[in-house]
Amino acid sequence: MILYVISVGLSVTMGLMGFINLAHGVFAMAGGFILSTAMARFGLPFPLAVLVAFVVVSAGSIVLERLLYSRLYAAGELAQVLFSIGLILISMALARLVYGNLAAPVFLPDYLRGQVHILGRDFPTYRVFLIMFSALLIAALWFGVERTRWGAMVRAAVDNRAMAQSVGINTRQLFMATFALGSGLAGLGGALGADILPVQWSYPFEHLVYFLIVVAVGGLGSLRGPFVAALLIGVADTACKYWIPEFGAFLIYVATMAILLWRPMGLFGVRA
Amino acid sequence: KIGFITSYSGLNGNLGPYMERAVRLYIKEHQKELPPGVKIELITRDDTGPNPDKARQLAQELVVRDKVNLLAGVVFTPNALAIAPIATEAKVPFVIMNAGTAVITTRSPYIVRTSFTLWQSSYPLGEWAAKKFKTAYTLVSDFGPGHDSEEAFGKAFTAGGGKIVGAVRAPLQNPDWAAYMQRVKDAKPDCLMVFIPAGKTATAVMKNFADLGLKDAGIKLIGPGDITTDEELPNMGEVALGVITVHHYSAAATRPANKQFVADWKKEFGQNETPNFLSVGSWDGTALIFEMIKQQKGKLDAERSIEIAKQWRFDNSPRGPISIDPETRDIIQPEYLREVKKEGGHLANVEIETLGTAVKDPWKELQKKK
Amino acid sequence: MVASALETQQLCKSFGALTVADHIDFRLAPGARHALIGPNGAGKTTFVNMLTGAIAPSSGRILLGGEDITKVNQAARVRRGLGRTFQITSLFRKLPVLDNVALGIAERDGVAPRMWKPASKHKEIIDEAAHLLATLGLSADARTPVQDLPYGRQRLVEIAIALGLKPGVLLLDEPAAGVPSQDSGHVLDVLAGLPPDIAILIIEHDMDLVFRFASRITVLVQGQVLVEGAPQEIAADRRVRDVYLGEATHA
Amino acid sequence: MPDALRLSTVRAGYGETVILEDVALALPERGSLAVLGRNGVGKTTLLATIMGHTTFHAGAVFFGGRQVERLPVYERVRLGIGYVPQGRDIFPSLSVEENLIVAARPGKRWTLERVYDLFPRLAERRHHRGNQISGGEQQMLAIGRALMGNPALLLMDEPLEGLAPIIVEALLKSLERLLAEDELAVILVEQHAKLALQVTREALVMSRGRVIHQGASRELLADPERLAQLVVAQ
Amino acid sequence: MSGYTSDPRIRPQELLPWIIAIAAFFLLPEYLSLGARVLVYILFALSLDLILGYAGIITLGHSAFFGLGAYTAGILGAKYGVTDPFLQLLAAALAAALLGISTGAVILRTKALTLLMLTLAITSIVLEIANKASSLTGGADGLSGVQVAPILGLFKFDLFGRTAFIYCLVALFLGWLLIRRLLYSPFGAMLTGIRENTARMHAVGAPVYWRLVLVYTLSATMAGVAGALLTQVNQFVGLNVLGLEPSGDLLVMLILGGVGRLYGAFVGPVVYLIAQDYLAKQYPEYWYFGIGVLLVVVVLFARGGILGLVDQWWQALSRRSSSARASAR
Ligand SMILES: Nc1ncnc2c1ncn2[C@@H]1O[C@H](COP(=O)(O)OP(=O)(O)OP(=O)(O)O)[C@@H](O)[C@H]1O
Ligand SMILES: Nc1ncnc2c1ncn2[C@@H]1O[C@H](COP(=O)(O)OP(=O)(O)OP(=O)(O)O)[C@@H](O)[C@H]1O
Ligand SMILES: [Mg+2]
Ligand SMILES: [Mg+2]
Repeated sequence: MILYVISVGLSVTMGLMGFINLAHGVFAMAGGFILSTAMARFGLPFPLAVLVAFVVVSAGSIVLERLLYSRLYAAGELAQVLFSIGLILISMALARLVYGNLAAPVFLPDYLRGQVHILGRDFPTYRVFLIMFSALLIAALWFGVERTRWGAMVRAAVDNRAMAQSVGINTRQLFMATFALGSGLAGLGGALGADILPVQWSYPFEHLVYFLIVVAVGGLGSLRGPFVAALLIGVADTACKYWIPEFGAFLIYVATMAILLWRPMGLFGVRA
Repeated sequence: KIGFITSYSGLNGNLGPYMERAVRLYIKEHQKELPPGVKIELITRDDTGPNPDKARQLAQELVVRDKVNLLAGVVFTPNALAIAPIATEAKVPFVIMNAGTAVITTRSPYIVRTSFTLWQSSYPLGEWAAKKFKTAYTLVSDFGPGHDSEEAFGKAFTAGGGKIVGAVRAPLQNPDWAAYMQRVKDAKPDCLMVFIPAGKTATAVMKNFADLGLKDAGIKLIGPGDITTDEELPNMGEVALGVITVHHYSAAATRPANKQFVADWKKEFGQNETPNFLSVGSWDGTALIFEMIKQQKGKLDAERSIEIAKQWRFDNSPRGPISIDPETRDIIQPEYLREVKKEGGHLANVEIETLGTAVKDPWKELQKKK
Repeated sequence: MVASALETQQLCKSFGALTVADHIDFRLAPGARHALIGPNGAGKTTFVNMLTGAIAPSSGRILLGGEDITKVNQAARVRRGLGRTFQITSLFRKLPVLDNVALGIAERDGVAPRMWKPASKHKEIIDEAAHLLATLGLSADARTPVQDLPYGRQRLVEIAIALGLKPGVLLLDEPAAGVPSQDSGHVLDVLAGLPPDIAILIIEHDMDLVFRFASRITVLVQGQVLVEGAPQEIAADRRVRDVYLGEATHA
Repeated sequence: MPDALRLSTVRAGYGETVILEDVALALPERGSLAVLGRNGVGKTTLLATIMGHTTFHAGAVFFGGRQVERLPVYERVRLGIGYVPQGRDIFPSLSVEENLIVAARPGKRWTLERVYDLFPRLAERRHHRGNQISGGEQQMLAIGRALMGNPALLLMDEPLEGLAPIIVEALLKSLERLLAEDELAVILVEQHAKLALQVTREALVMSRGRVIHQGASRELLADPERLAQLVVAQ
Repeated sequence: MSGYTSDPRIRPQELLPWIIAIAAFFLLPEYLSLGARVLVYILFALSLDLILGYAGIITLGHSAFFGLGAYTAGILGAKYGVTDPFLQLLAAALAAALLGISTGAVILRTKALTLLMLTLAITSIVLEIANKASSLTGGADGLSGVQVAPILGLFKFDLFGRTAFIYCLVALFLGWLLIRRLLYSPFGAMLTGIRENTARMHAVGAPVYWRLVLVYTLSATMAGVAGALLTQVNQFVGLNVLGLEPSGDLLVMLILGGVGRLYGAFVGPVVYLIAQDYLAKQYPEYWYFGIGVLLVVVVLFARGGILGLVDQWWQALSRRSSSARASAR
């Protein structure tokens, strides 16, 4: 269920900017590792470490954007796919070199452990916290992107880059900032999720499918979409695993197919 | 010349190095015991995960081009199965150092296994659990070894008078365990038997187990040793305390042979590194290979080598005395009951009881009876 | 002979609350030279899109040669002889001009699904395409990729594709847009030279062209037919002047 | 009076391909220039070069006294150039109103209200997405969008295409008024030579990437034969 | 390439791959088993190029057909005693075609990311079925003991992979002939039309959707044959023939070689698989770093894949030589 925090970042880069960034998990992984390092090596408290993960990942992504990504905005989707797969492979090798084979250990502070009692059932505190946190995040982002001029400018730049410049938009700077935001969110998600989805060098590949599903089902170009999709898939998945565990593995794919056939643009998609 | 095939890349690429390191360590320490003039050349190959066609291609090349005298290694069952015909056709002994599905050794007369079968740990676990608990729930990954483990445990547990109140198979790639845990919690068994492939998924399971309050509800988490591999314990933290597993190897075992092994390992690869059951399988496998070489004075003949293997006993294994079953070419080894405890500030699988000193593969035993 | 080449009965379309086609009854006579004019956003393109099947009407019927084609899909309508050009040029940009036309001809002839004989050996298709290009003065560009042509010539390719389909009814959405006024005469000549049994419906804001070409004009305003009549009547109509032509009539 | 825009011996094109050869022109402040010529002679390329969308090979472009040919596109816009591209290039996923808002630059003359006044149709369609309006409405939006930047120089590439005669009339009228009242210079590329000549002071005819004639619009308007000769010349 | 203005005759350089393959057979006898693998992947990549490069259908689910073909051949050989290699191929082709037509008919109305996810979902579901139906497929342990009779009763699959190599080479050659023919035909031109401008294709009366289903099915059939070949060469089938990974690998190989060029499907797998094989032998734990760098470099410096780069060089070269000629005059 953590998937949506991570996927929100993806819906910024992929949905909003239209870059097929399969390497999104790389940024999430980086977030996780940074969190782990910050806590274990430098003894930072959890909230601060999460913040550090966000900041460092965005900063790092700016470098990557300038050096590599920015050359590929205009390239076709196939080139983007190939490029981001290449990036995944490189980052996996590097992560393995630096962090070794094992998952990075992450321990939550005590106030986030345990269960809370809601409506006569026990829910793990941390999950409840995550859901609330991401709902807030989405609300803030949604306001930022769909309700402000900034959001419209990003969408304009994606629709038609040359024309966006012709109305005075500095697309280069805009894309850089947006990309940094998207990646930073991925890093944030990776850090927050590290307890549930352990961060290891193979991370970017393992969860790729889930990210894609969430974004596709949610719909490109929409921020609410991935949130709702992640929640929906998360709940449906959990429910089905609970009631009919025999079909656990099929469910997510069958559900994806059903939703996409019903609404080919995704739940809230504006762009195909 | 040994052709060594294992998995270095892909989702389970972390497993290969545990095996290769053990082999290299053994060779390094025992090099001098070899007959004069004999040198071991280890040719390592990456099969990239459960990827039988790649494994087969590699084995073929090792045999045809590199002309290896022995094949060894292999994490995954399908890869071992795909290589088996090549071992047969090319008459090359094939020492399996991990892949644990019971049937493998029946697929080629040239296969010897020095690792384990899942039945070997899950069956005794079932027998033991039947004495302690009335009801059990099983949760396994939905693939071959998982099915083996579920079946072995179930057979032994019910034979011992226990009752399986529920069984569930989770997809191999499953990021979230909350739903399963809730299901288990609602079924209120005395214990939960879990088998999932070694690695970080196990950590996720542990955390979910604790987060959903199963531990507090008095459900005991048990399983074959894969769920609390020694290298993962630090990541699990407190939540793993008290988990009971049955396995043939624990890095925390106090046998002198093991202490030596672990110490050498740490010296060679760093203080934070611990060997695990893959390492031990490979270590002992290499010991077997050395035995073959020594007895034949460096000139390996396939049939002879297999004969030697069938007679092989090794009392000084880090896991205790082991031998090869001459009938099945499979390993006979002790199985231990372990509990996760804190030792010197670190979590460890502490052996609390030896369930059997020479456990044969129960599956093959059952097959024979039929 | 059937009474009308193309006909709509009570055709309606709305996008949400916005009604863009409001019970349109329209008849295109066989061999007609008919123009559809109206203010921006009156619903002309939408109307043509419904005729061709690119969008589905909310209600009403469309008849082609007397047969109801309301539910027939776009491609099948083309095969029944309904051709069109696009208001915004829609071509195979990277392909040579000849291929652009040949693809259409091959579809018409049913050659397109053939998988064995090389396309370039289908001489009948290529010859026909080349001939068509010659009549439009595009011969020299036959092997040039469309995207390298200036916009005006692209418009001609657009028309060439439509003609290659040998339609019985041809719908032209602003065919002369972007063509300089000096050259729009050429487009007009081409259209005038078409076989008289093809019924043509043209949408155009260039009144010179409309009044020279059309023998009948329909004025559409806010999804409704305001008037229909001969060019002189339309030019003289007060209401048409008010909503569309303005004072400086170019007729 | 300084020139609003001056080009001297400009060579530009797309990549290696050179389209414009030695183009020079000067446009005074509040001046207006019609650019005529057949299809493919480089009219669009000329405007695109002033905006900075082409590959610049040689020469210089001055705008309001500043040399701008090396500036990025958006900087030129911020200096006060507005652009109505051929083919409209509306942002399809933005609403009509958003299309206008993203282009807004500070300045007193043009606001949402004034654009809506000029094209009441756009106000009615303000919540439609860019790809949900008719061709003519898109054209109006493209013009409105350029005005929202409060430009000192407006480049218009066939802005009348697809507009109903009555709208054309209104637009030309307000253009004349703009030129008269506002501090605005205009370059107008148009296929309908007559209309273009009526509203502009100067005219320029291009052929194969070169300027082959430059003079007062009135003269050409008065001499249709010469006009036809120039424009057809290729 | 393809279309009404192109020359369908086989040019001399098009024979190059075959010359290289035959040379490899004699010069590199120790690498034939890798060679056979490469050939199988080329055939698989060709089938993908047909739909991706020519019809513009992007898919991450092509392994569904490959895998189905592989399992069909495998199950027939292991469980039903159908050991004739040609029969196995035929059955695999049929099964894949059937799956192609039935899934294609459902999903081909969608495009882009949606289509991508649908195809991915399909192969994942097929993978899950193969995993669950372990009595038939062997589940995660794989299907071993696949019997394949000698080809034409004469050529047995040997340990050195000679038979396998020639067998795959012949299959690939036939597949190539077929696809090449198809691409140069009006049908191929029509596919290009759909890729370039689908709306336009509708407007000239083409039943686009059915045409896509048709070409998808053809491609699926070919992928099925490739899968069956892999089974026959290995006499084993594992779950790794299904799911995201083989599809993704294939896509990478094809893009690496160059999409929509026919020969990109040759170059890509050769470069990718050989690079992988070589690097993995040198650096088993980190070889994918090298592959990653390769991909990034190709994207940055060779749009259109390796063949795209070759094209650019070729053009630059011929431009220079022609200008040299011009100045000499
Ligand atoms: N997809 C859509 N969703 C909502 N409204 C639409 C859509 N398409 C068109 N409209 C509206 O329908 C009206 C009619 O559009 P149409 O394109 O048919 O006009 P038109 O008569 O062709 O105008 P023009 O002469 O400017 O091309 C317009 O006001 C437009 O805003
Ligand atoms: N992006 C491009 N790349 C390469 N060449 C181009 C490009 N755009 C236009 N051209 C070429 O540049 C030349 C001039 O084109 P341009 O669009 O400037 O002409 P134009 O005078 O505006 O014509 P029109 O009246 O059709 O709009 C043409 O020959 C055209 O083929
Ligand atoms: Mg219109
Ligand atoms: Mg132009």
